[in-house]
Parts: sequence; C-alpha cells; structure tokens
Amino acid sequence: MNNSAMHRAYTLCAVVLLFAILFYAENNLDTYSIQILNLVAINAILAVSLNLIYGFTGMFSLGHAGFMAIGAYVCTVLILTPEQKESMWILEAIHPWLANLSLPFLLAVVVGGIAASLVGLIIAIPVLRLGGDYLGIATLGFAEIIRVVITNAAPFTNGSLGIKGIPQYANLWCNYGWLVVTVYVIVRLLRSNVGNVFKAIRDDEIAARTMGVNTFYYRVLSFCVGAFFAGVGGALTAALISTIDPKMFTFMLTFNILMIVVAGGLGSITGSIVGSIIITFMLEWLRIVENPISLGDFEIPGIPGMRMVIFSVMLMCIILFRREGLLGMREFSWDALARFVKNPVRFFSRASRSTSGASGK
Amino acid sequence: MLSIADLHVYYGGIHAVKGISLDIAKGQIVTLVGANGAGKSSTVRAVSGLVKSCTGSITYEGHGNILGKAPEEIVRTGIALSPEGRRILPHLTVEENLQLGAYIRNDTQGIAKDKEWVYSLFPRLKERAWQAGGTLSGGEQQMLAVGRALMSNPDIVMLDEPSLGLAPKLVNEIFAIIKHINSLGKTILLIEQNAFAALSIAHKAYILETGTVVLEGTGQELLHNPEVKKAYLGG
Amino acid sequence: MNQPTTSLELVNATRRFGGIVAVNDLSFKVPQGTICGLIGPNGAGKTTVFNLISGFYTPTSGKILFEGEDITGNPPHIVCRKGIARTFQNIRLFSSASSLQNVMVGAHLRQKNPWWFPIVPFLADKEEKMVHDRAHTLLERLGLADVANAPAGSLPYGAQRRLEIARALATNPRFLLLDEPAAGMNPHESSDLMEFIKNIRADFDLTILLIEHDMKVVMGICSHIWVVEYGQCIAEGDADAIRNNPKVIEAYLGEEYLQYA
Amino acid sequence: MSFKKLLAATGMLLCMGIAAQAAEPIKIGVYLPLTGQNAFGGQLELEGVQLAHKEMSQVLGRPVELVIVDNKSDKVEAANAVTRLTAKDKVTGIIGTYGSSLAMSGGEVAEKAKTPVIATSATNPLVTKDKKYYFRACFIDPYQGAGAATYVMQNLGFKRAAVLKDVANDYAVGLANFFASSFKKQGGEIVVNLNYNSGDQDFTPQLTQIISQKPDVLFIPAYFAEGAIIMKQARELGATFRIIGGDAMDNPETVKIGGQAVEGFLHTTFPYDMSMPNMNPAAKKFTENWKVAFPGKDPNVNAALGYTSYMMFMEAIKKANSTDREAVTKALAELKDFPAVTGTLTINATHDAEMPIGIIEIKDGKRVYKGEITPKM
Amino acid sequence: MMLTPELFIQHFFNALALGSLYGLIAIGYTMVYGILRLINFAHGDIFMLGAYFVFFSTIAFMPAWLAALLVAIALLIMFTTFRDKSKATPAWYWGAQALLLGLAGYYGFISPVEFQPPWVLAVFFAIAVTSACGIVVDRVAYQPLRDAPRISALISAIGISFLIENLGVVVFSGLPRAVRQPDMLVKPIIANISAITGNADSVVRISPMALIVPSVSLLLVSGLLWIIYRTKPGLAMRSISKDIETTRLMGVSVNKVIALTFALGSALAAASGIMWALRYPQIHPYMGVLPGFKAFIAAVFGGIGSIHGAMLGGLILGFIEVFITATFPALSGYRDAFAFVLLIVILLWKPTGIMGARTEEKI
Repeated sequence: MNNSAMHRAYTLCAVVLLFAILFYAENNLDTYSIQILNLVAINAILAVSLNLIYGFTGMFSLGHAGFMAIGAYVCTVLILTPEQKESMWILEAIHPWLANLSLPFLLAVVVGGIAASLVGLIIAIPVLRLGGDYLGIATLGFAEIIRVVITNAAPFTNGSLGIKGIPQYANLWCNYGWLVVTVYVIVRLLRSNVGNVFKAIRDDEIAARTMGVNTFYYRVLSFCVGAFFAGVGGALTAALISTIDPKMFTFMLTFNILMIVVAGGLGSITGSIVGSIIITFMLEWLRIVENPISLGDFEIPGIPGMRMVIFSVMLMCIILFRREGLLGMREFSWDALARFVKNPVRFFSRASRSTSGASGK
Repeated sequence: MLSIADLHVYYGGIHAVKGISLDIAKGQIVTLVGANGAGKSSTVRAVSGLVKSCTGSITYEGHGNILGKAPEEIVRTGIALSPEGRRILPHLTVEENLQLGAYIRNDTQGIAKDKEWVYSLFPRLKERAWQAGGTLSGGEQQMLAVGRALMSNPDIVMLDEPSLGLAPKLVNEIFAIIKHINSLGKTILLIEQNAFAALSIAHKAYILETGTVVLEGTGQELLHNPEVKKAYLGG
Repeated sequence: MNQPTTSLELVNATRRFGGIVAVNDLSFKVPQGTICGLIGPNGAGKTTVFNLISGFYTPTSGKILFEGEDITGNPPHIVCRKGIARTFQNIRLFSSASSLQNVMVGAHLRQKNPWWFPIVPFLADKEEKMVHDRAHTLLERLGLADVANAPAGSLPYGAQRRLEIARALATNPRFLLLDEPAAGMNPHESSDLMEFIKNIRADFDLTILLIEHDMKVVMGICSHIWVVEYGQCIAEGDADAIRNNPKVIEAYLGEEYLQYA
Repeated sequence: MSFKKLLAATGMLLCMGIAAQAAEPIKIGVYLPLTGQNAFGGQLELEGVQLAHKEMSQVLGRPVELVIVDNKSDKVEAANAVTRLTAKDKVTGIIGTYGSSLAMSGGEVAEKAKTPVIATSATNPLVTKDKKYYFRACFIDPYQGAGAATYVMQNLGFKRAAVLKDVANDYAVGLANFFASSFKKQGGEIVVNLNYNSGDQDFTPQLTQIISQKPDVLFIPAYFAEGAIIMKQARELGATFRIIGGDAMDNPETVKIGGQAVEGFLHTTFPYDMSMPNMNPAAKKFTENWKVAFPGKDPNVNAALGYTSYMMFMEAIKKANSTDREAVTKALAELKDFPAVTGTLTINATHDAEMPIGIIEIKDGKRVYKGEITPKM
Repeated sequence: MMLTPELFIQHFFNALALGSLYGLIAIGYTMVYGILRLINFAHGDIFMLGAYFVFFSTIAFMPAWLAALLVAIALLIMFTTFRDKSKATPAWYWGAQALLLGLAGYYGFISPVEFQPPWVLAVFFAIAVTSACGIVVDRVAYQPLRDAPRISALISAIGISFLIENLGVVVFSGLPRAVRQPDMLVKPIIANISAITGNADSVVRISPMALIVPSVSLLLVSGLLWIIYRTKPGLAMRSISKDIETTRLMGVSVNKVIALTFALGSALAAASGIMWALRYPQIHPYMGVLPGFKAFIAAVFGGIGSIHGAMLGGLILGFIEVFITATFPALSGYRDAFAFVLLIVILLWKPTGIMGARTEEKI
C-alpha cells in the first residue's frame, strides 16, 4: 500500500509537470506547435475512448466519427450566440427550439458527450447483439446514417454548409484538461473490477457469462462511456478549429483513430497516447517532403501528395514489423519505468514476453 | 521407415510433448495409446508439419529430416493424416472431399481407380457421394476422413482417433478396414483412446502419458499388461 | 438437513440440434453435498448436459431444477447468480489477465457498487479491497498465490485447471460443474486432483458434478455415476456397479475388451 | 580536383549564400487540397499559382518563395496548414483554397494570426464574412446564383426550372439555393428540386423524375466531372431541356467526358476563357504563358484564379511597398481596377472581387464565350 | 410518386446495371473475406486501377514500352505465383516468357506505331495488370500478417488502400479524366412498349451499357462459379474458406490459392472498373472509395463469404438506391442512409446476411 501511495504521488507530480509544460508551451511556442499539441490531446482522447470499446472490451466499433459528429454539433449549437445562429443558417431558418439555447462551453461539452452517449445507447441496444466484424459494419453504418441525417437536417445543423465562427474555447488547458479527465476516468474504471470484467468479456465472453457477468450490460456500458468521450473529443475538435460540417465526420475519420489505436497497441492506454503523439507529429513532419529539399546544389523538387504516400508506407511498416502495435498490450507504470531506468535492454526483452501494468493496487 | 527422435512440442506456454521417440517400420500398424492430453495428437501433428514450435528430429526414409516442412510438402512425400475430429469439409460433397484428398495427384485415371477402391472399402460413402459432408452421420464422416487420407496414395497413413464417437459396431468395422488397408502394404500410425481395440490389431504400440512414452511393446504384450488394464479401468 | 435433499435435478431433458439429438430424455438427481460423475464416450452428449444446466442451451423439452427452483431457460449469468458455477473442457481463462484478475471477475458477481463508483476517489476502495482480498485468499487456498500477477495464459496446464476452479469458486457457488478436470494430467497429478476436489467440496460446502475420462478419478471420488451414450443414460450407480456393468464396458471400452478381459 | 579548386568552390558557395541572405525571400504560402476528394481542384489552381510565380518571381527586388502545403481536403488539416504557414514559415500572405469549407477553417486561423489570405475559388459568402484578413479573387454564390437565374429568365426566357444538387456539398447546396431564390423572385417556378450525395455516379432515378416534370431548364451546381455525367445520363434518358451549371463546371475536361451530351450546355463562370473575344492584356499574357508552360493542355479558369490570386498579392506588396502583413492587408482591401486575368478587378467592402459573370456555351464540342452579365442583387 | 410502366422499365434496367457493378466488386470482398476473414479495403482501389489501366491503354497516354512492360511484369507475377515449384518448369512457361519479352520488345522498340490496341486487347491488358496488382497487394500487405491478429491485417489493408489512392494522386494526378466511349455504347436504345401500356407513344430509352453490364456480369459470374465449383483450384478455395489446416493436409499450398483468389477478385474488380468507366465515363484516383464501400456493404448483407450472396446483395443495393430515389424523390438526399438502414435491419434479422452460413461457437 505504501508503494501505491507513492505511485499516486508520482502520478500527481506528473500531472503537475504536464501542466507546467503546458504553461511553458502557451507562453513560448508558436501557434503552429500549439495547434499540433492540441491535436495530439484531442486524438489521444478519441483513441483512448475507442481503445476502451475495442481494445479493452473487444467490441469492434467503427462508429466513432458518428459520436464525434453528435458531440460536435450539440456542443456547437449550444455555444453559438443567437445572432450567430441567425446569420449562419442561410438556407433554412434555424429551428426555433435551438435558436435561443445557450450554455457555457464546459457544460456544452459535457452535454455533447452525454448526447453522444445517449445515441450510443440507442445504437448499442440493437447492434451489440452482433459480434465481431458484423458489429463493426453495423456501427459503421450507424455512423454514416448519423452523417446523412446531419447533412439533410438543415434546420438543426445548417446541412452541408456547416457551421463556422465557433468560439475557439478549446485551448491547451481545456484539451489537456479533458485528456487528463478521460485518462483518469478510463484508467480508474479499468483498474477496478469493472475493468477486469471488460477485459474478461474481451478475452472470452462465454467464460465471462458463466462467471455471472451480464455481458450485455457491460458491453453497453463500455460502449456508452467510449461514446461519451468520443462526443467530448468531437466537441473539442469543433471548438479548436472553429468550423464543422458533416463531411468532416466520414468513416475515414474513424479509420484514422483506429489506426492510432492499433499502431499504439490495442489494449494499451499508454499505447493510444503514444500512438496519437507519433501519428499526429508524423503527419505534420512529413510536410517537408512536399516542399523542395535542397542538398547543396542538387534540388529535389517537392511532389504534391507525396506526404500521404510516405505516411501510408510508414503506417504499413509499423504494422508489418510490430504487428501488436508499438506498445503491444503493455502499459506505463512507475514500476516499469523504474525497471526501464535500471536496465533498458533487459526491460525490453522481458517486457516483450509478458504484460505488465494494470495489476490491482 | 519413419523414426521420431526426442520430439518436443510446445503450444504457447504448454509443453505438450516432452521428448518422444518412436520407430515405425514399413508395413506395420503402430499405435499410440493414451488419455486426453497425453500428447498423441501433438505427435502426429508434428509429423504432418502442422505445429510450428517443435524440436527434435523426424527422419523419413528417402527424405531425411522432415521436421519443419510445411504440411503441403509432407503430403507430397507420402505421409497422409486423417486428423482428429474428422475435419470433413462440411459444405463439400463426399465426392469433392475425396477429390480434395487427391489434390496432389494429376493422374486422372489413378484417381478414379482409387476413388472406386475407397468406395468399395466404404460402400456407404458411394451411396452418399453427392451429399454434403456435413450431413453425414459421425460414422460416415469418419469413413470419409479415412478415405480422403487414402486418396493421396500415401505410403504412411496416420489416423487420429478413427473410432471417436462411433457406435461399437462401427468401431469394429473401422478397425477391420484399417487391418485390410495395412494388408495392402500401407504403413499405419494409429492413435487411439480405445486402447483395447487398437492394441489388438497393432504390431507395435506405445503408451503415452503427459507427453512421454511410458510403455512400449507389441500390441499383444501390452494388451495383457496389468498396468494397462488398471490405467484404463481405474481398477 | 439430515435427509439427503436433491440439489440439482434434470427432468426428461432433451436437446436437439437440427436433426441430431444430443441429449435424449435424460433425467437424474444430484443429491446435496455429494460428488457425482457423468461418464461416457466422446460425443455422447455430456458437455451438452453441462451447457443445458449452465444456461448456454435451452432444453428442447424437459426441465432443470436447482434446489427445487425451475431454472430452465435462464441465461448463464442468472444461472451463475443462483449458485451454479462451472469449468470448461478446453480451459477458458481470460488469458491476457492475471490470475488474480481472473478470480476477481468471478468475485464480481457479489459486488454491489454501481459501475461509476471507481471513478470517484476512495468511494469504491473498500469493496474493491474486499474483492481483491477474497480473490487472494482463494488463490492461496488453491496454491496459486505465487502466480497471482502472472498472465493466466502463461501458467502451466495444471495451474490453469486449478485457476479455472478458483475462478468458479469465487462466484460463491453451491453447485460446481467440472468438465474433465483431470484431462492432461499424469497419474500423480490426478491423484492430487482427487484430494483437491474432495477438499474443496468439504471446505466450500459444495455439490459437485463432474465429467471425466480418467476412470481412476471418477471411480475414486464419485459417490454416484451416470453413464451416458447417445444422449441417453445407459447405466447408473456407484463405482463398483458401473465397473461391472457389461453395457458400460461395451460402450466405453470397446467390444474387444470383452474378448480379452 | 585540387585543393585550391575545392577551396575556391567552397568560397563561391559561401558568397552565394551570403548574397542570398542579403535579399531574403518573400514567402507566399499556398494551401490547397492536393490530396483527398478535392485534389483535382487544388492541383488545377496550384498550376496557376506556379505559372504566375514563374512569371513574376521577384517583387520589391526580393525573390518570392512559394511554400506549398497540402490540406488533404480535410478541415482539420486546413487549419493545421494555415497555422503552419503563419507561425512556422512566417509567410507574408497566403493563397487558398479551393473549397469553401476548407477556406472557412483556414480563415479562422489566419484571422487570429493577422495574415492576409486570398481565396482562389471559395465562393461561399461565409468565407469572408466578418473577416478582416480574408479576400477572394472570385465572386460569391448569391451573385453567381442570381446571375444564372437572370440569364435563364431574361436571355433565354425560361420560366420553369429544375434543380439537381449534391446535398452533401456546401458549394452545390449554396449555389442551388441562391439560384432558386433569385429565380423565384424574378417570377420563375422551380418545378422540382432533387438531391444526390457526393460520390454518386448514377443519377438516372433523379433525372427520370426531372424529365417527367418537363422543365425548361435544369440547373446543376455540380463539379465538372459529375456534371458531365449528369448531362450524359440526362440525354440518354431523352432529356431535351437546356442545362445550366456554375463555375465548377468550367473545365476543358467537361466536353471530353460529356461528349455529345454537353452540346448546348451553358454555365456561368469567372470572366475568363481562352475562347473569349477581345481578351484583356493580362488574360492574353496568361494564355500565352500557359501554352508555353503546359503544351497540349488547355488553360482553365481555376488556374486563372490561382494565377490572379498570386498577382493580386504582388500588386498589394508593391503598393504597400512592404511585406508587413498589416500593410499588405490594407493594400489588398484597397485594391481597385487591378488588371487581372478575369477582367478589371476591384475588392469590395465584403472583400469579394467584383467582376461580371461570364457565360460559356458548348457549341459543336467547343467552348464559346457568350459574353458577360452583371445581375442586380 | 406513381411509377408508370415506362419509368419502371427504365429504372429497372438502370438498377440492374448499377446493381451488377456493385455485385462484381462485392464478389472480390466476399472471396477474400471468405478465405482470410479480412476486409480487403484496398479492393475499391484495385477497382480504380482497373479503370485507369483501361483508360491508359485506350488513350495511349502511357508510353508504349511502359504498357508492354507492365503486362510483362503482370504475367510474370502470375506465372511465378502459380508455377508448381515441385515440378520441372514446363516448356510452355518458357515459351510464354519468351513471347512476353518479344511483345514487350516489339511494342517498345521496334513498332513505330503508337500503342493503341483495339478494345479487346486493352481490356485484356487492364485485367491482367489489375490482377497482378491484386496479387502484389496480397504479397506485400497481407501475406506477412497471416498469423497476426486480424486487426493488424485490417490496418495494413487501410494502409495499402491509402497508399494506392495517394500514389494514384501523385502518378495519375487528382484531375478527373474522361474515358473514351465507343459510339455504339452512347446511343440509347429506344423501344416502343405500346404493346404493354396500350399507349401509342410510350417509349423506353435504355442506355446500351445498361444492357451490356448485366449480361457481361452474368457471364463473368458464371465463369467464376465454374472455376470455383468445377476446377481443382476452385475446390481448394472452397475448402480453405472452411478449414485452412485440413486443406493444407491435403497438399494444397494455401498461399498460392489465396493469390489466385486475389487475382480472380481483382480481375472482376477490373472488369467492373472498366464497365464503370464506360458507363460513367470519368475516372479519378478516389473513384473506388465509395463504390468499394457500398459493394462491401452489399457483400455483407448478401452474406459475406457467399458469391451468390454478394451478387444478390449488389443487386439489392442497386435496386434500393434507384427505386427509393425514384419513388420518394423528396428523400433523395437520404439515398445513402437507406442502404445502411437496410444493412442494419438485415443484420439484426439474419446476423450473417441473407445467404451467409450460420456459425455457432462451440462451447
């Protein structure tokens, strides 16, 4: 117990350190770096929430973009001023119910998350009876239905014109604050016996049922918690880039998040965070290939579009050479860090054989 | 003809076969007997190339050490396996299952001849030639599995639990046919839980327990061994 | 409780899959506090019986009574809640979780906290600790304390079997179904297992029904044995009665045995 | 190679480096969809920008450097791209982008970074709305929609129009809407207004429906490739009505894809086409340079807009005589009667380029510039 | 809205054509899924490649030597993949190789004329090269991951799909291109159906492609079914889809059969890509995304793993899309949503699709 108290203290210190770094970043880095840092946080929120659903509970869900869309739209409609709404809905007037609704940003994000989670519940009850790939396809279908409905429901969403001029509340503090909340909630859940139940359902649903676990209830629970944070992530995205439209939330977005989750390591929260850092940075860093690179006299002309080519090759390399993802199912823990500091070589040779981490208290 | 030396098989963390050595002479019926999980199936799976992590050596006359070869290569050397649980392809017809058994062969006439031969061994299969494998009864499926293994015209036939789940009458039938096949010159490696039936037709037998050979001898020797009787009746 | 009461009862249970009758009009009564055995050749329908009892299959016809209560058609997790736990023929552990976590999942059933308690600091700690300790105690009782934090999938075979039993015990059952607990064990291990099963029966006040191929085990610990073939009960009685029943010998050991025996 | 020669070479390189340092380049950022669903638009416009850059690679005695950034047809990427250009590359101004929704997300960033941007062909009115730093080299959808409606009404005398639009495309929805409202205001009737979704290639059910309503004219605010296919399928189904489209239909490829079916097709566009009579000098120069740079490829209006945007920046930098972003912004806002490829161009109060609307008709497989109209708003 | 007989007939043929195209693509998904349990996301892009290759070979956009080289490489890949290594190389193999080299040489260096083959040759060219691409995709992205977790292969599939699309943008440019249509395919067939309606001027106009597409599809699918149900490799394919281990025990080299599956699936995708390009004569590097996605949905509700099911699913999807839009024009914006609603309803009703086999997990 003493050990665990110390670990808690460490974790607290790490969070304080994180915010100290943010404070430094906010005052010293340019907006570009801050933008990327913000995206890392949002991607991490999305990846961690998808990992809860897929990596820890074993439900192949491809509905994340749909939940994000709901979170983003609900939050946006709640934080826009009535004047903005009136001037923005140029095709069809905004529905009178929504015209005067207004909530503070933080509350709006939470409501966005709750809305996503409610939709998640409505979807979960019929489709969670399906298993494996069929579940993935059905959730993908639902996400697309959500998108089509948003496109066509102009009085509520302004249709394909989207919404712009959303106040940019999602600064570093907000995004990383939510990331900490997301990780805290999900890690607390996973470390408790509820988490053990989730993992049990993933490993062997039949055995879990035999152990008296109402697997349907827990699957729905995991799905809705994941959907909640996906909604939050969507709301933050909206408030970060200040404009949304239905085309942002296609299945490609879900694939991007899935890519982060799998590349980081399915079933590893640390992996999801590392994955979102690496993939977000890699995408931006690769922009160099699109501009001419001069090596002395010799100049390689920049090829437009080359960035995505190299990105896909790198993604495939990660999967082909580290098929379990960068971290596998390993998780960060202070003990693991201590082992790593003492002997890095041995750490990796040992860690690759066994999974360490979330082991009770 | 086939000799296995110090074979170890691992599944994940489980050490299923712990250093088994066997010798199979040409034209014999050799049987491996033992309880569930004794390592019988793992042994023949290793011979067939179906298990990845195994050590030791499997020397096959004329082919050297065949350990580590892919299953499709092993069949071509003349070793066929009728796997545990029959593994009939349920959506293919009996005819097609047999055709598949002859996949490595290109001699249309030879295949046709062997098919007739298999049908003559198991007349009931002929009646059901155009029925899907999955609709056959357990016994018929077992016959089909044995017949399919024969279709590749192998020198060594390995039969993994051919009596599994069959009515006693059928068990007798199957064992009679195994004896008959052997009399036609095929070497047979037979795996059985039904110890007494197996021992009674075997030239040579090995008794396995938790991955090691605990007894070996001719079939008749073991049949009258009190240890065996005790082990199988819990006396 | 002096009179032996019936713990579990199958009444004319039948289960068909398509045209195949896996369990055919099977009836038996397991008396409270005993260890009973179900034997028969592979494919005779023994595991189907277990699946019927534990709620994975609903009987096509017939009834299943547990302590007098009709549990026919209840889903598995409800059956487990009523006090019936089981193990599986081919071990089904949560292989990536640690042994401790495996047992904790079993103990989850008796937890009362709502799911969101763990999120709030300290709120769930008491119950979590209780579950944790209970799981640990069980692991200790079953001699698995030193592998508590190892992933279940990496344990040796015997330990996995025991862990599966530990997990089943964590649900606090009154009735335990063991599907081939001695499979893959050598004679030494299986004689240990016999002691072990007897002990847990006494310690946890259980009724146990087991499927087993190892005759030594079955004959050694079962007070009552049913022999199943083609989904039907062909013989029943104590070890001696079964051992000398010609029908059993024919079905189970093969006709040839008669010639040589 | 002797040591001396090597030394000399190194020295020369160093000198060159110093010389280059002396005249530090002026950076102009370009953010366009070079990959993703709108890649075609981005690539067309990029060619125009690059052509202009080749033509005028120096201003105020300093070289101009283009920093090209792909926005992947994705809003988040567009925001990233503009952030990068403003914060990391510290560009003087930005050109971009094709696609109004992308421009809206980039615009928000540019506004904060106080960096002037010229949209190439983002025609949604919301793009420059309430923006100090966003300009455009094109006109806006309400204006174009009204233009198309006016032309249909007054020049062609049609009273019954049908609309077929991509409901998932902001450009199409906006333009269709403005066309319809203007058409109705002028006394016309929209007999049927149908939708499809981005990526659809089979329009037969919608077209069959439209044909059965017997309109005089069908308005399709589509991209050129799908527009050409719509026309093809319409003619196959026996449609005899006229078809009219918007600026996104303006591409030489339209005729190639549509073949016979695009005969008689009309579309509104920015007032430039290689077939236009009495071209202004700027347009002539653009056309000639294009033919040299891309032999065998016809110039298109998107490239012309890319070209114009670049030239607008050069003009503004010259006028401001500085690369200060504020000064350039001010100069852009005051840009008046600038001789651009698309005619004499003036930036109005809402930062849109005021210019007449060109009308192009396809006749005998050739594009014919029919003239210009200026609708009353 | 009421459907008149004329409209109904027109819609019917258009739906049939659209549905057959979806069906042909869906077959590729279903074959690969049936064997590898892998959603081959790159399949839509293979379809795109098919359309591009036929475009190149009819427009002579590609230098002749490159075209010839591509065919040579394609055939080489196929020969080496399917060659029986345990036997001596047959003479026909060397003959074919020599012929290829000769052709490549002829087109590349000797022939003064442009490489503008007749349609039949162009189609052959496109199908051969596309099939080879399918095999290469399998080799590069999936074969190394055969025993990896399925999700790794799925991400690899997404990766290779991105790669093909983006390479397409770089190599082909993102600009949509026009495909040359032979005149005979453009002129609609006009039929008078007054005999049915009793109305003298009831006329039906059908595009020739709307007739050609279903017939060619029927032909191709029959050919495929023949391969699968009447030949030895087909037997192996059917067998692999149920039990890889047993199939290997019978001496089947699984990788070869899987390569063949990819080749056949890709050939069908190429065929549908070609017909798609002829019916909707524009191509661009992202053209495969949406049809691929929809075809996949079609494969799922037909029952993934079943070839009949894939074709049926494609047809159902085509009919739904056309007839929903035709009968409820007001809902035309929701056209895509209907496919998904149908998908979910079917999955809830029959969790493995209309013609999918039910699999029960053994406990």
